[in-house]
Amino acid sequence: AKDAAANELPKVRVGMLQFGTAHWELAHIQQAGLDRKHGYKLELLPLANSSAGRLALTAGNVDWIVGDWVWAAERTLQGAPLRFIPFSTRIGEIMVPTDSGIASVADLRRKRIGVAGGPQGKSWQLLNAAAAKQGIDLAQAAEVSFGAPPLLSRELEAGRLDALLTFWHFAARLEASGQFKPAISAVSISESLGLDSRLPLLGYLANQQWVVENQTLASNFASSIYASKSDLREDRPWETLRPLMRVNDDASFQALRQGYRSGEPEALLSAAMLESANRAWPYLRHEKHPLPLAIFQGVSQGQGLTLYQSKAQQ
Amino acid sequence: MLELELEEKGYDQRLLGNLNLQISAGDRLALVGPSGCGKTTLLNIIGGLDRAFKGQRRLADPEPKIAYMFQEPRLLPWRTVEQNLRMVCSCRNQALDLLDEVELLDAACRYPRELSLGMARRVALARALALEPDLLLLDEPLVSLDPSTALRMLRLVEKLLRKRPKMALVLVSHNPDDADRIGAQLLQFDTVTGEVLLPNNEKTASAGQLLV
Amino acid sequence: MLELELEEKGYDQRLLGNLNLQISAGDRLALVGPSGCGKTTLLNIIGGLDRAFKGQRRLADPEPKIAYMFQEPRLLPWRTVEQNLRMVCSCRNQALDLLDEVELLDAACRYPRELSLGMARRVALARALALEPDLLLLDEPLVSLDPSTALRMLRLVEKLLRKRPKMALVLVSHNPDDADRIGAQLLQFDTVTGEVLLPNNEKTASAGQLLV
Amino acid sequence: MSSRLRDYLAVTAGLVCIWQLAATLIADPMLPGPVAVFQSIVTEWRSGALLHHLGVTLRRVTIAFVCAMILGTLLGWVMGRSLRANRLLDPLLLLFLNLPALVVIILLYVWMGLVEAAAVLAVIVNKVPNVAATIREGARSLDPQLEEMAEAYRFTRWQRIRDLWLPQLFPYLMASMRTGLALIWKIVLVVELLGRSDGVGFQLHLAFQLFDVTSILAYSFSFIAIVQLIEWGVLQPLEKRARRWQGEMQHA
Amino acid sequence: MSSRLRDYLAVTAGLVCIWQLAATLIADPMLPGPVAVFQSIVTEWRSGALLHHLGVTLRRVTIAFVCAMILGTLLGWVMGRSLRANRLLDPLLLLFLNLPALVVIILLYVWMGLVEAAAVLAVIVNKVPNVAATIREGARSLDPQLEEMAEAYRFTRWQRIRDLWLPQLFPYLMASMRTGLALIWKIVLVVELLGRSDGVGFQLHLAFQLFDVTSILAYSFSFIAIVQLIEWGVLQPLEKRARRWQGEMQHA
Ligand SMILES: Nc1ncnc2c1ncn2[C@@H]1O[C@H](COP(=O)(O)OP(=O)(O)OP(=O)(O)O)[C@@H](O)[C@H]1O
Ligand SMILES: Nc1ncnc2c1ncn2[C@@H]1O[C@H](COP(=O)(O)OP(=O)(O)OP(=O)(O)O)[C@@H](O)[C@H]1O
Ligand SMILES: [Mg+2]
Ligand SMILES: [Mg+2]
Repeated sequence: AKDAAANELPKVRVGMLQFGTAHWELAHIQQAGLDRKHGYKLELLPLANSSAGRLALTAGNVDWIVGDWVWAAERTLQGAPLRFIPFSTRIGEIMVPTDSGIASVADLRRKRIGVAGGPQGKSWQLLNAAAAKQGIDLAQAAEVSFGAPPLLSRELEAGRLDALLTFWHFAARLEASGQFKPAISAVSISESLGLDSRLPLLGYLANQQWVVENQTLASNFASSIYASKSDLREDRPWETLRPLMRVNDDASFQALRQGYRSGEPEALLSAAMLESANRAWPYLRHEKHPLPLAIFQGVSQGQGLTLYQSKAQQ
Repeated sequence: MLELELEEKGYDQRLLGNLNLQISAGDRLALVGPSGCGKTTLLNIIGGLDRAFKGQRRLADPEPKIAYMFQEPRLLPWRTVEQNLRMVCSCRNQALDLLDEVELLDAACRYPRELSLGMARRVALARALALEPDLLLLDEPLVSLDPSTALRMLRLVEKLLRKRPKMALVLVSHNPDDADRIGAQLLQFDTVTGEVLLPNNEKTASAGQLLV
Repeated sequence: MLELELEEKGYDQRLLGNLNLQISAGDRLALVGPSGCGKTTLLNIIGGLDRAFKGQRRLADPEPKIAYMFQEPRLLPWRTVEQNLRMVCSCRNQALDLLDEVELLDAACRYPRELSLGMARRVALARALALEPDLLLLDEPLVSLDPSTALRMLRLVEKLLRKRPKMALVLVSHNPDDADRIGAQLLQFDTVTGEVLLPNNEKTASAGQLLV
Repeated sequence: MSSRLRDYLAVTAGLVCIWQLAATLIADPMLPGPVAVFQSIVTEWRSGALLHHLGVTLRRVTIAFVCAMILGTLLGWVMGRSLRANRLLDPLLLLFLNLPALVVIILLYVWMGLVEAAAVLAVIVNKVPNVAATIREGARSLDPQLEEMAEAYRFTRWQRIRDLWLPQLFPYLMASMRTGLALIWKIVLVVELLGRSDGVGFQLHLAFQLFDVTSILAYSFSFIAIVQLIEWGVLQPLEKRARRWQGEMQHA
Repeated sequence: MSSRLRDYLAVTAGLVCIWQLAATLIADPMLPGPVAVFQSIVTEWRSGALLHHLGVTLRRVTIAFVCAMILGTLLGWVMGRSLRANRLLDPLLLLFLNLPALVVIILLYVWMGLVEAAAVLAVIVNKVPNVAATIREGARSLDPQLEEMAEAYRFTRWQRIRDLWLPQLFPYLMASMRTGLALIWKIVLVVELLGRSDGVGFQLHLAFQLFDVTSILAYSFSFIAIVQLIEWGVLQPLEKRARRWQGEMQHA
């Protein structure tokens, strides 16, 4: 009878990376029955990489994916408006060997830097902007190679790179190995650009049309996400999530868990935060168009930007 | 059953021309001429394989069945001798009978690669005969055969001609005896101009009507 | 210049056997036998192309140069007549001279596809002669040619034989006159047992030594 | 056959030994030895994951292969035989031949959604031009003498196909089947990576993100083993039969 | 030639019209019209980016193509001619034929680092088995009569290669060149995507991340235009020359 009831619940389809960080909280929603509690049934579509997620959302096979608001803004400008609800504030980390002397942006000059995510990666753009403020053109001053994150981790381990800007969960694994350390904190880069370091770059993205047409469903989904986030502040649920994290040792496990928690976004996308996003926009995309702030309306229909309350705020 | 008005046929140069040829049931014709004078070309035109000529080719109604034994064996190399015949024969027995008649029953299961040239040519002859045609075109059918085998093959053709007297035959041969035996009218290619086809009417004027 | 001890050669059945053959400079040999008796097979063995037989083949030192005119033309279809000859000739003039001698100078720039069979065979003959060999193997060289062209080609071979009297020749032919003209010793294949090679010693016992 | 099998086993054993030796010497997790890979295959097999993903991929490969071979052969045939058709279709062939797989996949997924049909269609669109380009060369190289013969003896359409054309196209068909199977499976990997939630391509990419070379090799070798079976069970017997007329030496 | 050009232009114009029509009707940023794509090409050209990336990719494609054709032809030849070699190498051929491009690329990058040599080598390793599998079929289909003739007339090695073997392998070579160019360029894209910082593959991926189909098509068509030029300037004249002996109808 319970199954039958669950079957009648409206479905929300979410595309996520099989071993991505979002999978953890989504899996927790399913395991803890948070979806049923919020009146919907969560369906997960595992995807192999972020491009697949973007395709899935565009093709209409999922309702939500995890992505960054820069892409959402671009799609919106291209005429396919999206909505964004914050998922994580974590961006890339610059990792160097523990004995490395690199400690600031200026130290990166004439070094071999690996950059994951390509030249359009958010962290790379911000790093570049920070360097530019100090009068350094990193692309010229350093020897930059782009590549797939696992390959770049390998290059760093093999000593063929002096520093590596990579996604935080790759960075966490590197750090857990004990041979590498973060060199320049993301916070300091953001702050040097006058940005709020708590600005969430990653979030859940949905088509605006879907949000408008499924108003309650969308806000129920958003509520369950944040319920899940607050659950995961406890250690207990993590034990069941551990297989999804594909870690071999406790150090990595704890590093990832810690990394996840530290990335929890501010509950409220305040006006100041939007202002910060607005300021970040030219660094991330050198386009004439202003940032379409409508994406930050999240699941709400109106103008209000107060979308949810995290436990911390209550 | 076939009427050919050939105004001109040539490749770089004019090869054949000004030829009116009527083939009726029972006609026997032998084409004779030096190497490279256009005998095979004419046979191709008669057989309907070569349509790139100036002139007209008209077939009687119902269309006569034409069988053509080429100058090369042209067997399907990936099919056995028997299978090659079966492409044309109506039934297995006919194929085997014919193979027997060209003295190649032993070779029924061989591939063409495993035949001598003379054997392959005999298979090709058998294939032409198998069709039981109204018009039989033979391009040097007895070449590459020893005299006694050649004679037996000629007798085989004669036998078929006796059995089906209404069948017309056009034969290319360099051996005047062959033509004689079959009682064919010689059609000599002019070697001097190299282009005009002349009927050699001294032999038999009865069969075939040739208008130059 | 060549000594062949052939114990046995056969495919499914025994074909040739018990043959001792010595070819010395100036020998002329004509192989005669019914279709499919193994003439080409023997030529292949003599020419060194077929080594799958029981027995021995010994060459004199220095190795004699062997030219082989196959039963089919076997020209390279993607090369013109002249190019086909140039594969073997030392110089362009020799190729053109030979083409002239086989009456095909006009066809020098044609591809084999554009030749009649008789013409292609003459090119193949020219190619064999072009090599200026010590041992010349001709597999039915005059087939598919009209009598007068055939005669001229035979004269061409004779001329070469006169010019190079030390050249040995093995000829396959179904025409006893050809062998006669060249003064070749007939080597008749036994048609009854189909396997033993018998020398026909009545004609000329001088040339060649055949031990059965 | 038994000597062939022996040869095969000897070569394979040799390769495995060299591999194991290299793995032991280098001792790098990036180069797992055959034992580790084999263990991984066993684990995945036991869990049912291997069979599931392999099955899904195989289904896609099979459908795409059959469709692409048929369409490509027809297209290549028409283009090889008709000058006119070739002129009209050549720009299109070149376009699709060189259109990156990615482009086709993206466009089809976007238009049709991430459905199975889009995935298989993307593979077919990628493969057809390859088959066509190969078969076209074959169709241009047919023997005109045999063609005339078939004309003279009024071979039926079916006789021409079976006894005249297929045997002459056979080497081209074999070449495009062998390279085609390989290519299709490679494209299926990309297709699965971009829009499917199962299949070997999906698994390979997951393993890649975790840099789990052992799993990558385990899945790759499982598929290669299947291709080897197809080779033994279908392609080589076919080749042996079809090349019988050429005599012993030819069918390897 | 002029009528060919006319045909080509007509077909291309027709395609462009259909495309423009479809783009106008659908009016989706996922299907940009030819005008938008052309503008994008011009912009990228002006900025120098197009030329730079195209040049880099072309260099990789060229090196890999030449090496793969030479190695693959030799390998296929040996395997087609020698039963023994075929038995020994067949398992290896099958292995490399079906090893996913990803695996080769990853392993080479891991072992050699993200260097140019690794990228090009990865492409070569991916392509050689394809060429070999095609050429092998050609080497098995040689005319034994002509072979005997060459033997009897003691053709030199060079004569055999030039006058006997190459003309017979020609259709197979053409097939593997045409499909090979396409395949190599597709693999180069993946190679560039995973570990290079320039080239068309790298650009395509950037555009893909932004879902910028216009740029994707702009880069793709630029490359296709180059292939079309190679086709006109090299392959078709070559084919015309090499097939001249077959008469008018054959060279299309
Ligand atoms: N495709 C072609 N292109 C150009 N010329 C050709 C072509 N086919 C044949 N010829 C020429 O046409 C002439 C006649 O050829 P055909 O085959 O009809 O001669 P034929 O009388 O049968 O000779 P043979 O007795 O040698 O068989 C020859 O000179 C030949 O070179
Ligand atoms: N590869 C082969 N496999 C099996 N049998 C073969 C093979 N080659 C030839 N034979 C057989 O060997 C015999 C002799 O063939 P060969 O070509 O030597 O005959 P031939 O005397 O030259 O005949 P022809 O006068 O017809 O040219 C034939 O019966 C033929 O069927
Ligand atoms: Mg003729
Ligand atoms: Mg013979």
